[in-house]
Amino acid sequence: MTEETFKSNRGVFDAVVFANKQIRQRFYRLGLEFSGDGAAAFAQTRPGQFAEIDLSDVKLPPKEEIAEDLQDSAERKVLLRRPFSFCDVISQRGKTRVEILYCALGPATLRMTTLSAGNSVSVIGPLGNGFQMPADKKTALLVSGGMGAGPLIHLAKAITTEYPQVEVTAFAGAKTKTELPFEKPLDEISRQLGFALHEFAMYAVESQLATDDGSIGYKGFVTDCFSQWLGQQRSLSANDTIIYSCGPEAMLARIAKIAEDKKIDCQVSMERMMACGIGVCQSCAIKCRVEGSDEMVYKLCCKDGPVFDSREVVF
Amino acid sequence: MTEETFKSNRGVFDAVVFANKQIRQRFYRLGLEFSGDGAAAFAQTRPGQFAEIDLSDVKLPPKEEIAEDLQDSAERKVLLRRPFSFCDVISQRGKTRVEILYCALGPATLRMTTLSAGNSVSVIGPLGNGFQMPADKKTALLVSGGMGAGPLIHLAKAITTEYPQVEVTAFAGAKTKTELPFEKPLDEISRQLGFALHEFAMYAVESQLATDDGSIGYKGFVTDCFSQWLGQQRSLSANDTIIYSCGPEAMLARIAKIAEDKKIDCQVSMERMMACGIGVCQSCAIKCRVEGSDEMVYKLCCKDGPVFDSREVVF
Amino acid sequence: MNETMDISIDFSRLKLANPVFTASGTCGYAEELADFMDVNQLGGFITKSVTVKPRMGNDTPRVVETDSGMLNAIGLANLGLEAFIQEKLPAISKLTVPVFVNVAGETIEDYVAVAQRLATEQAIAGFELNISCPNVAKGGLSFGTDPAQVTEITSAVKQAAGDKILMVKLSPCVTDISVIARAAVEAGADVLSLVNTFTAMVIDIESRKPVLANRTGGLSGPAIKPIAVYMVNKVFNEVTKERGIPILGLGGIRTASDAVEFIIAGATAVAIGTANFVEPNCAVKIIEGIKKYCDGKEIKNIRELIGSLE
Amino acid sequence: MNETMDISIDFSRLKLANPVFTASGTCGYAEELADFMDVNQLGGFITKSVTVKPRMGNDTPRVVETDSGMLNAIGLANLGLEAFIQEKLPAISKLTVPVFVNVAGETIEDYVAVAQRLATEQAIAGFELNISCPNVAKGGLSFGTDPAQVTEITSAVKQAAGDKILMVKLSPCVTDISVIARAAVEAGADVLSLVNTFTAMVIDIESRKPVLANRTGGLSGPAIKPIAVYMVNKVFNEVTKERGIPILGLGGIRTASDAVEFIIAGATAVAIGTANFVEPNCAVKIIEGIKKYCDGKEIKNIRELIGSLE
Ligand SMILES: Cc1cc2nc3c(=O)[nH]c(=O)nc-3n(C[C@H](O)[C@H](O)[C@H](O)COP(=O)(O)OP(=O)(O)OC[C@H]3O[C@@H](n4cnc5c(N)ncnc54)[C@H](O)[C@@H]3O)c2cc1C
Ligand SMILES: Cc1cc2nc3c(=O)[nH]c(=O)nc-3n(C[C@H](O)[C@H](O)[C@H](O)COP(=O)(O)OP(=O)(O)OC[C@H]3O[C@@H](n4cnc5c(N)ncnc54)[C@H](O)[C@@H]3O)c2cc1C
Ligand SMILES: Cc1cc2nc3c(=O)[nH]c(=O)nc-3n(C[C@H](O)[C@H](O)[C@H](O)COP(=O)(O)O)c2cc1C
Ligand SMILES: Cc1cc2nc3c(=O)[nH]c(=O)nc-3n(C[C@H](O)[C@H](O)[C@H](O)COP(=O)(O)O)c2cc1C
Ligand code: FES
Ligand code: FES
Repeated sequence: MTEETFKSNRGVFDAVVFANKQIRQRFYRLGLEFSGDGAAAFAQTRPGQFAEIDLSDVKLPPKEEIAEDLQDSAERKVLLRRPFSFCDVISQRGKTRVEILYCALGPATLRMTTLSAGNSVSVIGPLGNGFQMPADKKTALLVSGGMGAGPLIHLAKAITTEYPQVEVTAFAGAKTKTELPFEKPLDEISRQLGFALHEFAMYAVESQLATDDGSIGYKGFVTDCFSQWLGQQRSLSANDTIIYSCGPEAMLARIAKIAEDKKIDCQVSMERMMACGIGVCQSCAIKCRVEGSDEMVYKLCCKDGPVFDSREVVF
Repeated sequence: MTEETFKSNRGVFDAVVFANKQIRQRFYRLGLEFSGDGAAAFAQTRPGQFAEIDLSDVKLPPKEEIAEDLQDSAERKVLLRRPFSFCDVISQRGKTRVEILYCALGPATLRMTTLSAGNSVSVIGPLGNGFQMPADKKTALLVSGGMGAGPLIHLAKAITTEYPQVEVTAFAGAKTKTELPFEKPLDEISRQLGFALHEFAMYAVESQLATDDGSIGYKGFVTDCFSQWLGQQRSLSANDTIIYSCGPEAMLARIAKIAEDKKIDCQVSMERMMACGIGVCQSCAIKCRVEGSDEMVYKLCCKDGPVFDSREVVF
Repeated sequence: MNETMDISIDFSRLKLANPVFTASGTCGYAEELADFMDVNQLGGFITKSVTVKPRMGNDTPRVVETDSGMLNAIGLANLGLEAFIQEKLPAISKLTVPVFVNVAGETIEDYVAVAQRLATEQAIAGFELNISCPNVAKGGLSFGTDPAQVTEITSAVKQAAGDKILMVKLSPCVTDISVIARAAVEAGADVLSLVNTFTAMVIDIESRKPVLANRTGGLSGPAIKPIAVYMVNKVFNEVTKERGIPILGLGGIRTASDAVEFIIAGATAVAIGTANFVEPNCAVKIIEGIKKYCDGKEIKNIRELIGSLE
Repeated sequence: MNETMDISIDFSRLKLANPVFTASGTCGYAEELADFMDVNQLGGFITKSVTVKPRMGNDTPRVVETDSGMLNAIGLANLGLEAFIQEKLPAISKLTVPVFVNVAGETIEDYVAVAQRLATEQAIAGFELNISCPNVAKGGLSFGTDPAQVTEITSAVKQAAGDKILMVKLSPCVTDISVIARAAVEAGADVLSLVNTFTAMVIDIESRKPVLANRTGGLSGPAIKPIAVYMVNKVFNEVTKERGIPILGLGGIRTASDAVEFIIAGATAVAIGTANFVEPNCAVKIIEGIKKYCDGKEIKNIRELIGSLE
């Protein structure tokens, strides 16, 4: 059901780091540039697609810079590639630049933080299927939890560029203020105007924030914030609306429920531990309903997803 | 029989890289600086002693810079520390700087080449027993093969400084010109004066070169060059002379034989695969004769050596 | 380098262009790899395990990374024999590389059913029996750990397999792998492949639960390579050398040097598993690297290398 | 953190200050480590294997690095029982930490002789039987792979060991480690330690010879950790839990998290082997880390953690 992507273009490419910026305590934004075939392949990247990056030979940060709770797991050498989706993709003059919002939480992502401009990494992609674009919709609602914001920022850009008639609103949640993966300081005025996040405001997309502890924005789960907001939208037609969501599975399940109750189309971007990312290992199974039957099948997050119709997924 | 060293000073210390220079195709010279307790411990380092360096989290050079014959072995992640001896040790104002001459030939030494000024590495040392100094000798002859030159450069400095009455001559050999681990270009004039190598000339020590293929210096094994030179020294008294040697085991065996034939004292610095470097694992056994008996025992290269009396070692 | 160097091998009744396979479960049914490598460049191809009935496989997480390795507990997820024939075989029959179907099951009858049904399929060169599966009929202990069961299952499948080549894939989780290898060979195995994965566990110390939904999984990857090399050498010396039975060696191979190590230990061919996930084109690189090695060592025929350990 | 946190454990008839040992063969006879760590901070100390007669050990190379592991084939090099008593025991008797002597041999009589001779030594808390040694009297197969031999050797040493604690160290190179574990426990083992190393081989593809002079060696280090955790959990569930027999878990432990993983799997204590070579003070750091973990999880008594795998 998700958009058909240009699979024949995918491959293993080297990318050159052009930026790697710490934006919050554990959050970073990595920029990779592709040339040649890689540039052509990644120029086609749709929001929600991902890439598998080899970080095995990237060095660790010095021990004293590694958070105490990550010191032990940092000792593990990295063997497998790691999947990351994009928060931005720009193609110009034969080069394609992609940006990844990431969180340092284990051996591979800790290594990622030491990449610096000019370093080269091996990337497989673009992989999987992205979000289906809201061609026949009037409203797109983007709900993210934690790192899930990345692909939704990319999506916000794509929708506002390609479907300017669609009204987009974004919701972003996290446990607490410091775990929001956004770069720009949030100024009070913009927030009152409904533009809490610079990353979305760039595309003239209104956004709201929620933190479990209320350290900023709505106090509570982003799903509650979203649900409350939804309840207030008298003029919203379920048929003309679509929800896009990315974040922890418990949150996606909640969003799926809200969408089902309101009969709104909903796409969720799922995560699984992945060994290959290309559909050969079967490690990334997602239990799905077979339409019109009680049967269940496993689909592959890397190949059939990572974006699924929320009705399909058995949470 | 080897010099007693200040064991109680040894420990695990962090050192900061102050230089890492490529001096030939595969040869590099690494400079490490210790402060505090590390500086005190390493200030005591005697020529021939060594340290165990943790290179497991140092990054590999980019693939395209790795020699083809090392690409496969470069894939192995490094677990154990690696032993290295020093070519120079300087202690000043509470800091101790040590220099290591090394050859990139496997996963750890390839990683070593990417260290740059300011990087920190963990070092255990100083370990083992160094060369016994030629207190009662008039002539010291230093014979090295390949990377064996490192500790003999350190020894040349120590002897010329501490025992200025001892005449020192050095011999260095390698397969071919490019495998000589020396930095400075060899000028014809110095060579004719007997100072083939800047590293020894610095200490006013004469030196001769040998290459198996004759690409520079004597054509043939350094042991043959040395043996021929020895034959020409009519005035040399065996009793007043000592040979120091470091290099491949086959070469050390040959030197030991020459020393035995000529009844000259001889010390050899041995190498073994080491897991611990501190005498707990027994991996670095060296088969030795028990003086005055037919019995053999294994001594430990890391603890009883790496420097041994050549008569002791069963090659 | 001599670009035309011949590294073809005799592999039971087959002649293979080179000694490099991709391992079962790490290369799908070939089509998935098409964007990344030309499968026809391989010496041989082995499918994901096929069972009589479709299997959904285990819950997730099904994999977890470990030091220089990974655990998997996929649970033999596959579309089942009939769907395999309908959906996968047509594409497979277009391949020029010899294809082996990896067969799994819970009873001997399961294995026999798959082999029998596929024995007449032109597209298939042979079978690889995955005997690391638990024998449900006999209390769930793996077929592959009991020589009597290995004999039984091998002879039964041999009969069913017609003229297809029968490869039996050994589990390393046994006291003496030669005993199992001998049982397989004496019951009619044409080829032995070893090793499968080691049963292992990773615990999440935060939740105090196993990371894998299946609790345990099979350890693969470079971590196990030295054990696999030892086992290949042991089976070669004690079982296959004198009988002229080829070994397909695998376990942690990632480079041409690794592959050469297995061949020197006694493997006639090798298979690449976990490394495919990191470098999908890895097998092709390894084929090139083996050629270079032979060239550099002036080895005219790769047969000189097989089991040449001094 | 609660600096006074108590992580002491009951270890058979002993009470240990904490659950961290150093593993046999990786920490000498304690004195070698003195420059790097305070051995008395350990929960327990295990010596290098002691045999009746001195053993020179194997030729070199005796070790080689592998992916996240290493092989060793030291060949039980040790100074022999008498010299051990003369030269090492005096220093050992000054330690406050309980010391276990690892015992090895080629015949059952060898083991008994060492245990008998040391059974009256005050300085020693107990023995660890290394039953991965080949039984020369029975054709060289390892004692530890045959339950009947495990029973025999364990009961024989148990008799000789007087009131010393008898720990039996299991080899992982078996089809079902619970069978061996049960044999040891039923024959009188007070504690089981697992795992020892995996037989393995590394080949030098230049010379086409095994790297180790002994050809094969034992694989240790992080590479084997997930297999060891699985085996500890299996033995705990199937053998020791109901009998209240403690397990000393080891194999690839390098961090406090690794140690906690073994404890959750069912180990009462853990031992650090290969990691000592990289970080000689590693065990002490791990003790601190375990305290921190317990503190963070509000675990009042480390016993709550033992075998707490859900
Ligand atoms: C399609 C997809 C897109 C993703 N996009 C992003 C992104 O844009 N930014 C970002 O920061 N992260 C993203 N992730 C998650 C990212 O892959 C993991 O954070 C990363 O693999 C962690 O590796 P590590 O070695 O640092 O930590 P590990 O120690 O390997 O893992 C730390 C935690 O991450 C989980 N994890 C590990 N590997 C995976 C995996 N392959 N898939 C899912 N979870 C995993 C583990 O369960 C564990 O809890 C994405 C994952 C998927 C599947
Ligand atoms: C006391 C001592 C002092 C040394 N001093 C120096 C020095 O000053 N400069 C220098 O370049 N090298 C020195 N070495 C050798 C150095 O330790 C090895 O080159 C290094 O360990 C290779 O590691 P690697 O991972 O790069 O290669 P590996 O792939 O590990 O080994 C490459 C080759 O080096 C040999 N080797 C590996 N580890 C050891 C070891 N621990 N001991 C001996 N040989 C080994 C292997 O047999 C192999 O042939 C010394 C060794 C010893 C024992
Ligand atoms: C994800 C995954 C799935 C696997 N599935 C199968 C399978 O279906 N049947 C089988 O016989 N072996 C299977 N294996 C085992 C491999 O074929 C191979 O024996 C093992 O992984 C060791 O090789 P390696 O270390 O190169 O991966 C699987 C391995 C992995 C990693
Ligand atoms: C160099 C070395 C020597 C060893 N010697 C012995 C020994 O003498 N007796 C013994 O029972 N185990 C011996 N072992 C095995 C260890 O005690 C331990 O069981 C094994 O290494 C697994 O733990 P690790 O992965 O933490 O090293 C030795 C291990 C190594 C690495
Ligand atoms: S990650 Fe391998 S099939 Fe999806
Ligand atoms: S290297 Fe461990 S004893 Fe010498």
